[in-house]
Amino acid sequence: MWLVIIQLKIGIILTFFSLLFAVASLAERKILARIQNRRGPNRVGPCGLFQPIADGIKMLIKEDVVPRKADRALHFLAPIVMVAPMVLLFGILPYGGGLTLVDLEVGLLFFFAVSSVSELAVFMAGWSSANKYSVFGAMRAIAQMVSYEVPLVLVAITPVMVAGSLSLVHMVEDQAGYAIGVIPNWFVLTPWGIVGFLLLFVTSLAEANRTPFDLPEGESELVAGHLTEYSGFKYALFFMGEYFGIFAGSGLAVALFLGGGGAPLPLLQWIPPYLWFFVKLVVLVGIVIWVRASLPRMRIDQLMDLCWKGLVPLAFVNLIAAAIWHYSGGGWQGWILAGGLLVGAYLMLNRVVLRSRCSWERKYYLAKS
Amino acid sequence: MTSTEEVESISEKSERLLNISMGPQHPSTHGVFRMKAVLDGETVVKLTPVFGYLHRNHEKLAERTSYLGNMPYTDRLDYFCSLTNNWAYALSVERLAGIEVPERAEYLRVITAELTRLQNHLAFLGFLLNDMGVWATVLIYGFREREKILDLFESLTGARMMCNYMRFGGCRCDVPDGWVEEAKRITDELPGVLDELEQLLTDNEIVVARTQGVGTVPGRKAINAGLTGPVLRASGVNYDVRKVDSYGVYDRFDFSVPLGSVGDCYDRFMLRLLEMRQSLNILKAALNELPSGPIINPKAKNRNLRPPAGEAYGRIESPKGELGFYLVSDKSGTPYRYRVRPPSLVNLTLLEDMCVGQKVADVVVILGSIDIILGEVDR
Amino acid sequence: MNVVLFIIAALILVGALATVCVRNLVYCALSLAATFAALGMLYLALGAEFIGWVQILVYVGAVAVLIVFVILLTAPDRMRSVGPLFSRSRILGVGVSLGVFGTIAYAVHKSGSLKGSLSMPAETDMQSIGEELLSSYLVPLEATGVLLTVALIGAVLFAREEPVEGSEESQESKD
Amino acid sequence: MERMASHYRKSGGRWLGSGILRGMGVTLKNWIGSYFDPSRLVTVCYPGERLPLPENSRSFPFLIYDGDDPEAGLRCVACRICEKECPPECIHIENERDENGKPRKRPAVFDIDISVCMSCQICVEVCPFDAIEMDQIYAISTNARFEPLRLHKEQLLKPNEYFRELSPTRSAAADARREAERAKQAKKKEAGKKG
Amino acid sequence: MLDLETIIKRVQEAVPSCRIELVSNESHSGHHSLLVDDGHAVEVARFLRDAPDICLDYASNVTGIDWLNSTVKEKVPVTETVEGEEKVNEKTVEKTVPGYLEVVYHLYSMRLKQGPVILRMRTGNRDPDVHLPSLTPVYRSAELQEREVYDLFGIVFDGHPDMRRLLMWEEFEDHPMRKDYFPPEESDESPIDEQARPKQ
Repeated sequence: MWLVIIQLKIGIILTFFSLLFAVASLAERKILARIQNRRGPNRVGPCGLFQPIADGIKMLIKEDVVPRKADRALHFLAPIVMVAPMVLLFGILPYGGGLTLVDLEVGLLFFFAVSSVSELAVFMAGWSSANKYSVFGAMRAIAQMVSYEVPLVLVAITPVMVAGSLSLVHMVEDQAGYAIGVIPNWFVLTPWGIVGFLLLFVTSLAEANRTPFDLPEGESELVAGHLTEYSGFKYALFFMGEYFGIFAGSGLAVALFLGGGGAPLPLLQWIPPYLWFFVKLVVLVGIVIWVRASLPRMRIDQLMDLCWKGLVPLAFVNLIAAAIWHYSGGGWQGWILAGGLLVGAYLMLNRVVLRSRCSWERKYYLAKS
Repeated sequence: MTSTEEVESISEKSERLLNISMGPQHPSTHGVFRMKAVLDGETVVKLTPVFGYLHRNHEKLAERTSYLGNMPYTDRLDYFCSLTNNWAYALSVERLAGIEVPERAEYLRVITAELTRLQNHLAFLGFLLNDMGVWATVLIYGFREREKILDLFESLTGARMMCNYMRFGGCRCDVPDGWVEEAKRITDELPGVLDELEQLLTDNEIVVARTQGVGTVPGRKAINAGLTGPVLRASGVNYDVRKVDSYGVYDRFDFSVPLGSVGDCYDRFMLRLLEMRQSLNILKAALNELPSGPIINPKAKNRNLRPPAGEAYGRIESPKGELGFYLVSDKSGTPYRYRVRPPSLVNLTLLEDMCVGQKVADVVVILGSIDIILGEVDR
Repeated sequence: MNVVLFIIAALILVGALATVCVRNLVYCALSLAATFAALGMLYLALGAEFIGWVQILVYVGAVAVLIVFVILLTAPDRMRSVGPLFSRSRILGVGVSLGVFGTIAYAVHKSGSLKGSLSMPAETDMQSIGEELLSSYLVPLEATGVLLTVALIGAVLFAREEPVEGSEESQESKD
Repeated sequence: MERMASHYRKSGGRWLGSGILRGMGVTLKNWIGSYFDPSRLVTVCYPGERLPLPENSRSFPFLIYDGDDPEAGLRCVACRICEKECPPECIHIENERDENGKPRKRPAVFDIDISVCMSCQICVEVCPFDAIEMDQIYAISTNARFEPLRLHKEQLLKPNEYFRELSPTRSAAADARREAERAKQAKKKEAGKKG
Repeated sequence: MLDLETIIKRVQEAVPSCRIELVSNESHSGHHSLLVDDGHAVEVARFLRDAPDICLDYASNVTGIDWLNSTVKEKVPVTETVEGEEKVNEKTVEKTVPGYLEVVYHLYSMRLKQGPVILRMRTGNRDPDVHLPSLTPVYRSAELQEREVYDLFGIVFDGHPDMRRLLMWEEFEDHPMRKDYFPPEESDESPIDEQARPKQ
């Protein structure tokens, strides 16, 4: 009997996320367009709603070109190894309200174990295309993803330390309830929570190779990085893999910091928790698209500097701040101590970066003659 | 030009070097421009630009066409700023044949040239940020404003980019009614847009990190290499042909010439923003004081003009640098020698010196900051 | 339960053999990753969830990627592994492997663990593992921490002397 | 421009990350604005809505005839000035021959190769008889490279009313010029008859 | 404006053995130029750049001009003995002046903001690879423009760091901007072009 329920849940989750993928690919182009003062796709169906279907058919019909010197087996396997782990990640996200698929005791560990497999997929894609540019792109992509896994894990450990368990469902329960009636005690509303959420958001952007970290596909330098030799449905799979990466990253951020299925206000609790989970997820995906439209791309060495000299130290400080918050029992003294520590870290980082930047302050002389 | 001993050091670690060719179909080079780069990992060791993909031998063509017939061809040189090309050509022919230009025509020339400078710099900002990866957001903000200026050109000269508007001794047609008010409205709106662009770009940490300290050019070297325009002024050299030659009626407007201090990509990028503000000053003043009167010198002969034998070199400050026309006439209807001094080509002299030692991603930003256009480079 | 274990064991064997025998360098690396994954599945099948996922995280996520990165950096063109598959001194090879396999088999037989039935180990949860780690096994935990930091610094020093292409990612991933 | 007269000091972003946030504020303003403020949604859905072309925009030349019969009202007198002055030499004219081979002041063949023409409008400028003007047609793609792109006299001929409604001011000026010309001819003819 | 006479005097003091003369120009622009013999061109340029008061530190434009063999009608006083007494009368004689290739440099001073001083160098004849000294060691801005003059006119500049063709592809032999160059026939022209064959 429970097998049927499980099948039903899997069905719901998979249909939801593939629908979200279709809608997100359309929403990306629409939001990008709206930011750029234009309308975005509106020819296929009412205001462009059938565009994802059209894209899907196009990808299916398009001829799948495989370069002659390419390593056929690896070339074929790469997209699969890219997408499969991403789909696994949706299993452990705590939607709440009976929709949570499985409550793994080592939920978070499972999340990182599976998401680190996609680096192998990037290598297989880059290497099998036998194209100088794609090897170059693959090298950069792996360097970036492995480097950004360190801050990602460090930041994810802080809520684990406070909640006391690796299971995501337990973490959501820990964030349930409302302090003084109105404010939900989500982790994001604590000093270390704000910093942790921002760090997690930035590192999950880097993990999914999204702007401002979409260096591997840096059009302006190496055409399409490790995706140069892919076309047709395999390219669509990579595209889907990237989107599932964003959904998984945002899902994790929602679960760890935004209180999973919790309603922001007590009187809104009649809406089932999984709906709240999806609303927050969609809002985060919207912010990802908004970031993509407004930030330029970073150089590979700046990217690494940011990771090792910026995010990892900040993640350690955040860990300490969370510990202080935990042992000071939360409340206003927690705010002062943990908050003070974090603000001090930010000011120190601010001064270090400004001093190293050669001449932030620029003077331009307006010659009269 | 890498010195000889450096060349040896390249060959002996040659197996670790990567030869890549950026362009001519590369998405970020401005037209068909190719660079052969030798990379050691991420840093550029050697970079040789390759020219000639858009070479149409414009100068040979001009030697068999009449003086008036050459005017529409000058639109095709720097196809983003056709009006400044026309003005440079008209200026050098007037200097050759000794033709005066009435007041109103001089003012119309200044107005159209400053409008061209505005739309060229707006497009430049868009392309530079597009190279840095902003997914065309800034490009479309720039083009949104540029469209308004191109509509002004279309209602005045008949075409958006191929205006063919200036004649020897003045301009071809007068301003349609309502044009000056429309131009005033646009020049009053633009400062707001520039503030918005500045807020979006100048303090953006990623833009600053990608451009500061990249592709630095010292002033003295820039002068010797013949750099002109915003690229030269970014290195702090105070040389603007509008102020030096004060051709046309530029001496009547009080505008200042922004100068950079370091001479890197960030300064070149900021210079364009500041220059746009100065152009707006000039435009406001010129549009208010536009005198009435003839728009072309009635005595000037345009159709079969036969200037006296001799030569002349006229130059103006085009948005990309000093654009000059060197004409040699042998009293026949077609010029004996017609030479265009292309600012984009000469500004590329130091491209290799700027790029060696920088990262691959910087080469694209450096090329973008010089703002070249291939119609002018290859002619 | 045994059927699953046999399948996974077969998978591990096939992966290990592939790692050694396949000519193509890249296939070796990937089959090595597959073997690590199969080992992780083995732990999971035996109910040790923590070890299973840590195995996948550390070995498949980091070590395999490290090996792959080394291939990317060093042998962009030498895809084929050089030299004949089986070296000439075949007898020496077989002799050594038989000796090693014999001693291991004898030790396992002596320890008597095979006698009892394959009983499921006591149900362990994260809580107890955590406390165990930080109480009785605290010293080995700290020692490995120090060891990894030293390895990290060593790698960085190595990378510093002669600039390594791409980024200086050659450190051990987290513990 | 109240900035300091001689210096434009670029105040560096003192707070790390504030520049990025301010920049994203601009994109957010454009995103929200595009739903409410028409100036932030500038594109036009082309085939449906079309931007009106300004009056003297130009694409390719066309010949003008007065009245309603193209052959009778043809203004062009085949003086071949435009053929000589056209920079890319894309106009080809052949005079009409009357019975004993003497060229008459009418073009028998008047071809414009619009694949060569760069719509530079010099032919209109140099034509003393206002016989040729610039049209505003731009959707004229064909399926062959050479033949359909050589417009012959019949395809080029359009009535003066079309030109009058295409660009009122220029056609008014042209008509005024022709009126003055015709009046001068008539006065000269009387002076000739009287004198 | 720097007047050319003082410059000529200063140059003759500085570089005594060089031959420098003024070439006048009748057009309204009044841009007269200095003809320098190619033996001492580099020292003259270096002097013009480094002299503190002249300081022509910016070579704006480098151009090549191809002058064909021109026939000059000259009035030559010929003394003929007609019917016994001496009579001197002019007779127009056709004299062909041999053509030459010329390179023109427009020098400006950015520091003193002074107008163009035009330097000309002429080659002896018009055969394919005639040599002239390159001014790139003095003015770096001449580097690409001299390569273009070599590519389109066929003047090889000695001392140029990278003497290659700028615009044409390497295997292209002749030099298109020369007056006696006509493009090869095989270019596929549209019907109109055949009819309107270039008229000269």
